[in-house]
Amino acid sequence: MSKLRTGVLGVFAYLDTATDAIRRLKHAGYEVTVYSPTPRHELEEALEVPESPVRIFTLVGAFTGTAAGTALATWTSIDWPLLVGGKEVVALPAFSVIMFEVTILLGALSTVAGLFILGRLPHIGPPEAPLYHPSFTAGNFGVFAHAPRDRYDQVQAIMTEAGSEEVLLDHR
Amino acid sequence: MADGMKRRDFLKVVGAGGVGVAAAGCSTGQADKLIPYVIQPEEIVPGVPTWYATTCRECPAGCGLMVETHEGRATKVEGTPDHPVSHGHTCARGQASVQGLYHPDRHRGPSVVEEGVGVPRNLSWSGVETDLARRIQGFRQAGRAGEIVFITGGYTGTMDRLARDFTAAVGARRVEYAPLEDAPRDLDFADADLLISFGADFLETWGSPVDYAHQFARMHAYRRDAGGAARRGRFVWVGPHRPLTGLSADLWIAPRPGTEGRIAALLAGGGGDAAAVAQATGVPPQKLQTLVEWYGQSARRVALGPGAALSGTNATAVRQAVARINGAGAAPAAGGTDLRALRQVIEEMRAGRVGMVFIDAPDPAHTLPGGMRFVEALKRVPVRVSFSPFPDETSRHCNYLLPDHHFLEKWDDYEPRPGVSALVQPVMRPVFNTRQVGDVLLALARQLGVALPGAADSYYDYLRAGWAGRASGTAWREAVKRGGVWGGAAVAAAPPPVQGDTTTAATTPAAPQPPRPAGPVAYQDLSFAGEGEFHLVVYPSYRFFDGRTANRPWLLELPDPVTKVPWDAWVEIHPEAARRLEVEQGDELEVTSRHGSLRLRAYVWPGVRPDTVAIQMGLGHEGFGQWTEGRGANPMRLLGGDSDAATGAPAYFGEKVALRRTGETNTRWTGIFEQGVRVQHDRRLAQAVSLAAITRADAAGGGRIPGQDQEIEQLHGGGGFAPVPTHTDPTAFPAEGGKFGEYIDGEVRWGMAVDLARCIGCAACTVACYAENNIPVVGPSEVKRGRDLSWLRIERYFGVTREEDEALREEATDDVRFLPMLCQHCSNAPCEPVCPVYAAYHTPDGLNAQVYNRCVGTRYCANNCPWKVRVFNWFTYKFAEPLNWQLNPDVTVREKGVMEKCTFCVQRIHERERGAAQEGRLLRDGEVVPACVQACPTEGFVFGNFSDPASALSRVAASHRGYRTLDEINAQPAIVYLKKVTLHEPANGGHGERPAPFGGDEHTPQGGVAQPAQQGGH
Amino acid sequence: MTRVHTIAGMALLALAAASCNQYDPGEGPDQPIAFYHSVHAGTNQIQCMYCHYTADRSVDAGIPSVSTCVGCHVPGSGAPSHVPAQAVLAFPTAQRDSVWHAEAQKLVDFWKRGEPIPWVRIHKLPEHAKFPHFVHVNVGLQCQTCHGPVQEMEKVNQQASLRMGWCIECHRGGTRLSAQEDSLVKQRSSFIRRVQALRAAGNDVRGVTATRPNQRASTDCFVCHY
Amino acid sequence: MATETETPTVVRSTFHPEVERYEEVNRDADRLLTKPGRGYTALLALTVSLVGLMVIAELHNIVFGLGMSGLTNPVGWGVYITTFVFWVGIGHAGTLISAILYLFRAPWRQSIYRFAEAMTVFAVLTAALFPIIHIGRPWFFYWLLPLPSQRGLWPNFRSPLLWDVFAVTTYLTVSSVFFYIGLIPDIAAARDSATHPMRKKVYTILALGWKGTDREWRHFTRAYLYLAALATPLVLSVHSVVSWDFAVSIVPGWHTTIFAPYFVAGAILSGVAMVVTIMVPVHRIFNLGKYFTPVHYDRLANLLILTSCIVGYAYGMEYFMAWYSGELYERDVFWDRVTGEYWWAGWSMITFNAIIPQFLWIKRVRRNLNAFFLISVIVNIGMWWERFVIIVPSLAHSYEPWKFLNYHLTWVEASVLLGSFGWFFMWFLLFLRYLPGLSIAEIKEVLPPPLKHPEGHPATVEEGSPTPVATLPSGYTEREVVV
Repeated sequence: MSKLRTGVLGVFAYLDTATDAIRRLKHAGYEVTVYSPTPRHELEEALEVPESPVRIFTLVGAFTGTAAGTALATWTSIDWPLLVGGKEVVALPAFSVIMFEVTILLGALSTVAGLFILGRLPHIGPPEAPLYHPSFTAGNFGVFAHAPRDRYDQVQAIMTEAGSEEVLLDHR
Repeated sequence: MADGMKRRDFLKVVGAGGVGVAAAGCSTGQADKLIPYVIQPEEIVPGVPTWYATTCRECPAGCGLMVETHEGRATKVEGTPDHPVSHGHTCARGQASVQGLYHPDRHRGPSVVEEGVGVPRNLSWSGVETDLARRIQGFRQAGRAGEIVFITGGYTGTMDRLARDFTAAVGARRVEYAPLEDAPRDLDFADADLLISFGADFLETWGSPVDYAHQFARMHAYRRDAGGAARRGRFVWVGPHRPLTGLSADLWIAPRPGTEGRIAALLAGGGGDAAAVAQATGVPPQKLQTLVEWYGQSARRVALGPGAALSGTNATAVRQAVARINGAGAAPAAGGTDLRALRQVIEEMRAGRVGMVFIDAPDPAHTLPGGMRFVEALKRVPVRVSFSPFPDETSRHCNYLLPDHHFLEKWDDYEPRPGVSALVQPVMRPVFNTRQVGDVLLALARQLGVALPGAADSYYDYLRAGWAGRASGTAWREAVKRGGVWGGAAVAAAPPPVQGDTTTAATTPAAPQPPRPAGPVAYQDLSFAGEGEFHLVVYPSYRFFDGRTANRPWLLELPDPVTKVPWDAWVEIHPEAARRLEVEQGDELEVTSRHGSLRLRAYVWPGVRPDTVAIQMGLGHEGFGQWTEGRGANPMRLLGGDSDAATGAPAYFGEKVALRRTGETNTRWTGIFEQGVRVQHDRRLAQAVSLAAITRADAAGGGRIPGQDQEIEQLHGGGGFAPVPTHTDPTAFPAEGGKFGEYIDGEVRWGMAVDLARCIGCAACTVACYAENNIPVVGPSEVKRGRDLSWLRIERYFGVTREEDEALREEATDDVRFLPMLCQHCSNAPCEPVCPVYAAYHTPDGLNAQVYNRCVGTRYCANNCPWKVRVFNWFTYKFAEPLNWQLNPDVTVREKGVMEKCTFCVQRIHERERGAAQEGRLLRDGEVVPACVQACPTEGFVFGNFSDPASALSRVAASHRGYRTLDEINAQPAIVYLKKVTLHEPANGGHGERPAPFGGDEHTPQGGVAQPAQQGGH
Repeated sequence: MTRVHTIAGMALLALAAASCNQYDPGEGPDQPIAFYHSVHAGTNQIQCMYCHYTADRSVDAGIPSVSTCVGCHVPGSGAPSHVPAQAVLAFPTAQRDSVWHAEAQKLVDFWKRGEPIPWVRIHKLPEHAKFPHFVHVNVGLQCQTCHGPVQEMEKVNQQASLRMGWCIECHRGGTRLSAQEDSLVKQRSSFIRRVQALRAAGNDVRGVTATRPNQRASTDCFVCHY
Repeated sequence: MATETETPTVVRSTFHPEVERYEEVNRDADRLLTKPGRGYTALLALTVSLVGLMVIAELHNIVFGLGMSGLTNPVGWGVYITTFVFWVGIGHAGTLISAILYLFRAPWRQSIYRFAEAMTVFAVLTAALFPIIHIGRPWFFYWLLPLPSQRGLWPNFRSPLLWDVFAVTTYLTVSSVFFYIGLIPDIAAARDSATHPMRKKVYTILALGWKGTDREWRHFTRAYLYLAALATPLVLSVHSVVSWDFAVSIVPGWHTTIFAPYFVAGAILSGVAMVVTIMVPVHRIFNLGKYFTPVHYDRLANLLILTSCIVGYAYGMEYFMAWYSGELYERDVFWDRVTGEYWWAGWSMITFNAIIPQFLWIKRVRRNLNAFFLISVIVNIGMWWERFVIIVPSLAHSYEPWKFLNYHLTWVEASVLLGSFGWFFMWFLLFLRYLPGLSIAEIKEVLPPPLKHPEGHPATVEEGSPTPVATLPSGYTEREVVV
């Protein structure tokens, strides 16, 4: 389900006030989007987010890599068999290096893919939350409550109560 | 390989276009054209080589040659099979003769240098001939025909007749100058038990080197006769220093210079007072004792000599003594060059009493002793005609340059020895606008209107007429096919051998040992002149002879077989003397005699007496072309031109010289560069075994190809370390886990056996390899960087184990091991798996392949090759036009950035395989002959198929002498070496500290065998 | 940065794929004489080997010498008494103005001048690839299999790519040959014969049969590159 | 130790006590990106000209052939491969600090890892040049890649060189990715503070629209963790593979089982040394004392001492085995290393790498930036010589005595060597100027969060478990911080 595209943004100078606001808002049944200059567990706890599924991408990618590496080395060796140094044509000890490297390569690339897909990067089209403030990459925390216009007053009240420095309303 | 591509088409152009196009110097602009013949010569099939028989004239030996020609261009020479002189083999000089043919320095055509002008003016041949004829006529009308002198080389047969008749008819005088050509070429010592050489370097230049090397191998190499008994003749070298031939000797007797004859006299006199002789000659008594013992034990003994190095003013005396040993009573007939006659002519020239001189002799200005001051005399002669094909010291001072054909371009005949009339036939059209001397003389005679017996329009007709008695019609055609007539009827028909061809009465094998004339031999020592403290030995060069072949790039790049110094000359000096003079290897020395002085770098080694220095002839040219300019110095400058009192033969021995250190020392870029090392650093590369030990081992029977029945542990698949069943001999191929695609059982497994007991280190194989495989010459500075591209090198180790200093002890020269080192074509080749692009891999028939066009040049294979036989193309090397005409069209020319190495001459393998396939049969054993195997005069190589147990290779390799180099690293080489066989217990034969391949027999002490190795020096 | 890499990788792959694409024979070059193979090999049914006389004996197929040409075009040119200077075109006296007549006249002029004809080269392998014609001819392959229907060509062009892949394809038995060629090759190919011989001798030759069951000739690198 | 007890209101980080607020980090990071001085331009010009020199030299190699180098038979590898191994080694420290220390949650990594990681990427970028430079026919380099072609030919996967190709390309890719991912939030920060329109545009694109939302952070942190987890074995494998280029061969002096760990330790030694070599000037010029604290230098010193000891042990073990095995060829080679033509290189390698770093045990030395800098430079030189000594004398003195022949470098090789440094520092200087050198977001992780009520959270009491407000950066236990 997609979040409401309207709402109220509260700018917080302190972590504890921000977490406080989050709790209150969730308690009041609002969905929130939180901006923070650095990842904080307090926020995650307040938001009660589940574990990120990026690891699935990593796992799948890595195993694909192993398979691909093995297949490449083995098939090419058999396709045109050439004897070198009296070694086996399918020389697994030698191929293990290739397998390993391709494992890491695909594992890493698919992890990044996972990040981009799940994290909605790069951001194209309408933002998740319509309001943003540059200070969020510096020192401030932002809490955006997704709310219909008629509930702005209540939300604003919660924000101020929680100790927001500044509250911005989304009027468009 | 862009160059390559161009070249092949270029060959097509030249080939198909006929040499007419070629001589014009075809530009690569025509590369994309196909130029057909105008008229198709029936004997030529484009793409298929045509072979012509001819006779080598690089030295007086006169070996029979088969010349391979591609589309009308000679590319390679090989020995004519069953030829009485070459036995199907060649020497390094012979192999390099094609480079003489295509030498870029050759005169392009006849030219005349006008007085005062200096620059030669090119003329037409008719023009030059008319001019000359006019001048000759002038002299004759003035009644001064006697002032015309014709200096000829060692003419024999037809040329000799023509020269004689011509000079007679014109009224001119003829002088013969043929240095180093008076040695006997018909000796037979193949079955001798004892061979004693008095400075006769018969493996290099003396007499008939290829024939003698062939005989020497049969006489000296370890072999088992019909009865299975081990046989091996002994060889004693007498002389003040050890050239290549001397290094093959089992015993080195180095008498005080000048007293060598006493040794001969002692033996000839049947022992005599050995003690006194030892006293007089300064030879350690026990050495002399050994010699006398051996002499007594030997049923058939042959003495050779004296060689040029020992020819002093008393040469005849020595020769007489030698003849006595051989059982000939009377003094042998004198002959060859009579320096006295020549000296007289030179005096007349100097006195201005010679008006005209024709010179067709080996560069007198360079090869005549400096004391004779030939050049300044020559300058006094108004008309100086040179026939030399090359610009050289002599032609430099001549004003008429009438370049002769190279012998591969001309018709001629030659008498290498009595009973052999060899034919020289042109194998291709002349490369340049040259004309052979015979034709010039005939033309002159025509123009002068003098009648010559049997005169003809061309020298060819003249020759044919002369041969009418011997061979005509089909017989002639047969003779041309064979390259001459010999044996049987031919001998009867052959004219008597020309004077000067045989100086020593040869003993034939059949003849029983004649009774030795009793009584001591009269002999007087040679007295040395000059006030230096060192006796000077000037000896002919294996590579350059007297200097006549010194401009061949292959021979210059080939390191000297003894000193391993390429591209340079040196003066050999004993370590003791060097220590005294505080000279180190490569320091510059000034050598001064009564007649001149020169500067050379010191080569410090124990193969020369402490009171003697040795200098090789051949280098120190002025005006012998781009590659010899300013290389080394010419030792002839130090000689005075004395001659043998009895025969007038040139005396090269008898001068004393003083040495002075100039202060120039050896650096990486100046001075001489000695390739390789002198000792094996404990590596077991060149191994030896004592005669007694190997005799016992062979008597015990058995024998197997090295590596069989050995189990080795190796990481096997994923399964960890497991004992791998016998993949350890060359026959076990392909290995387990490799049987994919074309790698199937029972395939051919190419391999080679190399008999160190036969290798004399002459490096004919190396030059043959250059010729066959288009190996470029990299030049002196690159060689010093170690970048020579030789696929096959001869390593020369003094038989001592570790420290380089040990090679400075005299006994080190008693056990010298020559080791031909080439790609070992290992089953488990270390070079292959490391190549990222499969440029190095193993073929189903067991070759270690290098695919040039796949190579990207990581050089990992070369790093990983324990034998270091892979060479890298650091640049794209140029073949100076027209030397590139010699390139073998069957072999790719490599470009920069590509690795290359020995291929076992795969192009020959494929050629034969295709031939066999066309006939619907398999290859016969011995059908494929790589270039090195073909060239080897001692037949030390055996090439063949290991997977056929009946093949000659399998049989030879299964010898008790068989071993493989660096076997401990389990690379499974396909080259099996057979140990050198020494009389004494080898100083480090099987390298005691390691187990010998067959139970270490060879280390059991020997009784009753003399052990020169243990005996001190002087 | 990842993008750069993936893009570069794709580009390389595309490049490689491009190298596998079809070969376009294109137009053949103009020759010094407009020699019509269609007339000689086609209409007049002259065997290829009459002119390319060494194709079954040599690595090179051979280019006919001028004497071969005039042998037909100039009467008596073979006779020893013949003087090239007086060479005249043999036939036909009719249609002196026809184009090919003029071309044939060029030939006679070459003959008179005693010059070779500088034919433009069409089929050319790099020097590091050795191709023995005679082996392929004697094994039963038709010239047309590689050179195309020359007997129908007025201007010859290079029909086959002569790329390594093209050679390998046929050696591995991938290329379709005419039934007759195929049977001949099966009997004559030294490779097939050798494998059969070895199998007969009781050797393990499964390597070949398993990897390329209908392989015709060796694909060992060293057979062509040395 | 729990600092909040003394001063509950002003909370300070154990690692960056002088940094009080989040915004400070942004300001300092932006300071690096501001207009550079003359010195910078001069340095950049110098590096670029060195690159030019390299190009000229390499053209000689391509046009005339590798003969322009001093290489020969038997010494087929020389300065080029030496420098290749050297740069690959340099790269390792970056990944060690950014990935391995991340997994170990070593909080002192935050402020330096960006420099280290940039160093990694550029070092590998430099190293990647050399396989191409050193081969005889560089224009065919693509034959080493497994690309389909009409020939139907593939590379030989049994060749260590091919392992190398895979290892290095993988390493380059992964470390670049890792580098960029870590940069995204900081580029966003730079974007938000950028004033120059051009910069703003570029950063906007590079930041991929990063806003620091909870969703982004949530996936980002995990992805970063897994990348680190993948990069860790990779970094250890890469230099092992490089070492196998030698160990898998049979050349005496190369064919050794200890090579993999030995090379990895050497790589980290040289890499950490290079980090210090770079840190100290940056520290001085931009005066980053707040971020590069003595703690950091101590930790780096520890790493240097440790790896230097490992390397020293490896040296000793090599010689011991050469003697103890009684293997003739092995003995000769190692004897040649310390007595042969390159004896001085052999000895300098032992001194510079195994002995000199031991001075870092002394506090006064490692706390003295100049001394530390000097030592790090010496170690770098020593490590270059180590690779040279391993490669050249072994080849010059292997099985075949006839081919005992040494190698002498030429101006072409020297130029390429210099050029490689130019190339590396050129990239690094550009990085300093255009990308955030301090990892803004991650430094904040080790800073105390801004709190209104440090002592507690009245509002959340009834919400069940109250969040303990710590001075400690989230994710770290107390013990770790105090270390």
